[in-house]
Amino acid sequence: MAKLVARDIPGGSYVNLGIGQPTLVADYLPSDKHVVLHTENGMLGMGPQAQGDDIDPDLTNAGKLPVTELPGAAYFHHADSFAMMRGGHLDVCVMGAFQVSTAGDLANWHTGDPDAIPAVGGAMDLAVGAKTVYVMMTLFDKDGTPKLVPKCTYPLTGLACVSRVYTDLAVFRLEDDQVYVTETFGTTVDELASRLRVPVLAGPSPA
Amino acid sequence: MAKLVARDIPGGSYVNLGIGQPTLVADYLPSDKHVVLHTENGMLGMGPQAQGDDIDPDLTNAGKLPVTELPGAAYFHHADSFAMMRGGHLDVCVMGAFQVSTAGDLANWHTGDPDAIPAVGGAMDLAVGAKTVYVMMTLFDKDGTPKLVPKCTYPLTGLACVSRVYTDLAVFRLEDDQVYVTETFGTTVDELASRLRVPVLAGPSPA
Amino acid sequence: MIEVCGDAEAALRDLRDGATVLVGGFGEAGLPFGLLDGLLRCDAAGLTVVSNNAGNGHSGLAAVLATGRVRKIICSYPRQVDSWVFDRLYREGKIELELVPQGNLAERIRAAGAGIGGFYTPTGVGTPLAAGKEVRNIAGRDYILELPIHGDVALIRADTADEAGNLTYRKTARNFGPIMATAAKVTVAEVNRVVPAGAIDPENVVTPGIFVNRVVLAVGTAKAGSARSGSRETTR
Amino acid sequence: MIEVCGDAEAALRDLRDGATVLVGGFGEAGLPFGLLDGLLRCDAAGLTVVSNNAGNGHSGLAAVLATGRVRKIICSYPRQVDSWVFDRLYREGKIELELVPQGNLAERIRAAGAGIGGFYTPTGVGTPLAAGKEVRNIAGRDYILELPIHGDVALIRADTADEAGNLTYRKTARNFGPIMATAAKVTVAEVNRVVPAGAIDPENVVTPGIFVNRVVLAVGTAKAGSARSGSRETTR
Repeated sequence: MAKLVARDIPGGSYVNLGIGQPTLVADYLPSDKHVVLHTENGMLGMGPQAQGDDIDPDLTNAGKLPVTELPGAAYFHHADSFAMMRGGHLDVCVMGAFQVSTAGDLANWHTGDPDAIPAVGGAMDLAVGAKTVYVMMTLFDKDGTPKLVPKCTYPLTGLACVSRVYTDLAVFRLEDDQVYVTETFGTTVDELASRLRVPVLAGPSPA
Repeated sequence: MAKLVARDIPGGSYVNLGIGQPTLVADYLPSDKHVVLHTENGMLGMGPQAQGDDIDPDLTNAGKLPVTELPGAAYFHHADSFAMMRGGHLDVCVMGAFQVSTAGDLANWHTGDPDAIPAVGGAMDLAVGAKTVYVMMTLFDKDGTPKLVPKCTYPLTGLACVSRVYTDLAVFRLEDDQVYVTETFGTTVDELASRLRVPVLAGPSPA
Repeated sequence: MIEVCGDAEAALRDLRDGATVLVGGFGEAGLPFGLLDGLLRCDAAGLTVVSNNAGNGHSGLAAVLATGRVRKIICSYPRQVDSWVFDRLYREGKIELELVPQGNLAERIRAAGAGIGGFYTPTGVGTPLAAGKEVRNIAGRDYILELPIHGDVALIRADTADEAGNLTYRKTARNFGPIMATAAKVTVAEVNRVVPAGAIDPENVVTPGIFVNRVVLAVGTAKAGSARSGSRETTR
Repeated sequence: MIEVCGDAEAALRDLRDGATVLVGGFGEAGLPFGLLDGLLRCDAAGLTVVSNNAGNGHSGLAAVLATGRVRKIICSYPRQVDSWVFDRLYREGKIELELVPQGNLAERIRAAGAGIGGFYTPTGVGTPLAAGKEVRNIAGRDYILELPIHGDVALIRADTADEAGNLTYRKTARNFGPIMATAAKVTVAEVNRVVPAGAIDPENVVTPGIFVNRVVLAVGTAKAGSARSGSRETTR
C-alpha cells in the first residue's frame, strides 16, 4: 500500500507523512524523485529514521521517533510550521483514518468512545491545509464494518478534504461526491460494491 | 530636548526612536545605560549612523538612513518586527507630533490637507504597541497655535497613547485626562496656562 | 540584558498560584527538564499549563502534574503510550483538559505575543473542537474565531544564549520555544551555554533578547540528549 | 527544487494582466532591482503592486510605475523626498492608493501565507484608516478586522539561495521578503549566489525552499549595494 502511495506522489512534491503506517511511504520514494518531507514539529528535508550513533533526541519526527536531516533541510518553529500547512503550501499529506465519507470527510482522531482520552495533534491542521490528502487504511475494520462510508459516524477531523483512499483491497478516488475505484487487489469492483454501503464506479486510475 | 528624553528613558529599556528629531535621543544614551534600540524595518541592537566605509545599503533605519549594528544585534522580518511592537514588548517609543490632546491622543501622520499625499508608515503601530509613548515637538506651531490641545483636529494616529510630551518650553506628563507641567524652560506654569487652551497643573517631575 | 540565574528556583521565584505556565517541547525534544525539576520545588498551585503534550513517563512535565498543582492543561496531544500520570488524573477528574488542534495552539500563542486580538482559522471547522466557537465565512470559506493564549511565565529550552538574551535552538527542539518566548510576561530559557553579546551572528538569532528575561544553564540528565551539561563561557 | 532562471524575463514569464505583485524592500534595502528591470520589459498591465513604499528616484519601482501599467498600489508610505513618479500619478488620478499601517500590511501578507482568514488588530482603531472596517471589543480592548493580502507573484531580494530553494538575507534588507515569499502563487528571488543544497546550515535558513519557485542572480547596479554581481557557485 505504501508503495502505491509513493508511486502516486508527483515528483518534486512537498509531503507530510502522518504517524504510523504512512511513514512507510518514505521507504518507497527514490531520491531522484526529489520529494521533500515535512514534519510538523518544525522541519523540511527530513531523512530516514536515525539508527545508532545518529540518534539525537533533539531531532525527531511528529511521532517522536529519532530521524535524520538531508542536505537542504530547514528548521522552523511551530507557528511557522503550521502556517506552512494551513497556508496550503504542502502538496500531499498522507494520513491514516477510522472513517472516510464519500464526500471526502475524514474521521481519524477519535472513535467517539466516551472513555477514551482525546488527542488531536496536527491532524485537523493537515486535513484543511494540504493541497491533497491521501488516506491509507484497511477497507474494513476487524468486525467487517466498512470504513469508507456514506457519512462519518465518528467525530470529524476535517470536511471534504480526502481525495484518495488507499486500502488493502482497492484504491479509491473521491470526486464530486462520487467514489471511483481505480485499482483492485484480489477483488472486483462488483464485489466491492456489494460489500460497501456506498455506490462505487469503476474509474480511471489516478493521474 | 533630546537630552531630557534620554535622561528619562529607564536603563535597560527597549526603545524605538521615530524618524527625524527623535533620532537625536540616541546621542545622549550612554552605553552603560544598556538601552537597546529597535528599528521597525527589522533590527534590535541598532548602533549610530554609519559613516564612510561603514555605509551598507542593506543596513538602514526606519528613516532609510545607513546605520550600524552593535554586538548582540538581531535581524528579523517585518511581520516579526511589528509583532514585537504590537505585542507590547517595546518599553518606550519616541515620536514627533502635529498635535497631542490632553487625553493622550496623537496626531502625527497627516495634517488633513486634502492636497497632501497621505503616508502613515509604522506610526500607528508604534502608537498602540509601545508600553509608553513620548512625544517631542515644539509647543506652538509657526503661527503660535498650541499643539497641545483639548482635542486633536488633525487625523488621529492613535487614541490615549501619549504619556509624556517634551517641548521647547516645558515637559508635560499626561495622566487621567490631566496635564501636569513637570519642567519649564524660560517660562512659568502660569504663563503656559495663559497661552494654552487646556488646563495645566504644576506636577511632580517624571519618575 | 538578561539575568543569568544560578538555579531553576531563582528563575521561577515569582511564580504565583493560579499562574498560566507555557512549557516548550514536543515530546521530550525541547522540554526544559531542569526548569520543570525546579517547578517541583515551588509552592505555586492551581496552575494552568500550556504545552503540546501532557507529559510522559515519570519525569519532566509528568512529575509536575503528579504534584497535583496543575489545575488545567491546554494541549493538542495529551495521550501518549506512557502518559500514565496525565491519564490517571484525567480519568479521576483531577485535571481539566482543553484540547486544541496543534496549529491553532501554536497560532494562539503567537497571537498573544503579537498583540493580535483574535484570528479566523479554517482548522477544526465542522468538528467537535469547533463547538461553541464563532464560525464566519470569509471569501467563500468557513473559519472559526480563535483567541490568544497569554502566559504569565514561559519555560523553554534553547541551545545558546548571548548576554543580550538572543537565543538559538537545536534542530526540532526549536518547536514551541520561539513563540512561547513572545507570549509570556516572564520568559525563562534553559540553555546549554551563555556567550558574550556579539558571539551569535545577528542573522542567525532565532529569538531576539527582547523576549527573554532569565536564563539558567541546563544540568546534564540521562533522559534528554539536549540536556547536556551546560557551561558558562568566559564573558568579555 | 527551484528553477534558476537565466534572466528576469524568464522568471516573470507568467505575469498576467491584472495580477497582484508583491514587491519586497523598504526604501532601497531589499528592493529587487533586477526583477523590477525585468518587469519593465513585460507586457502585463492593470497590475496591483503591494510594497512598503511607492518607489523613489527614477529606477526600480518608480520606473515600473512610470510605465502606467500599475493600476493600484497597496503600501504604508508612498510619500518620500524623491517619490516624484508616484506623486505625479497620484495627483493626476492615474493610480489608486490603498494606505495601510505598516504592521497591518505585514500581518495581512503573513496571514495570506499562513491560511488565516482574517485577524483583529489594535492598530488604526479610532483613526481614518479604520473607516469602514469592523470594530470589535475583545477582552476590553477595541480591534479592527483586517483581511489577508494574497499575491500572484512575489518579487523579493535575498542573499544566498541553495538548490533546495532555501534563502538567507542580508541585514535589514530582509524586511518583507520572508513573508511575501509565503503569500504568492509564484515567488521569485533575486539573489547574490546559488549554492548546493546543504551549504546553508539548516538552523540558519530564513525562508524554507517550499516558498520559493525561481531564483535569478542579481546583476551589479550602481544604485544598490546589495545588488552586487551575483555568481553561481559550482554545484555538486
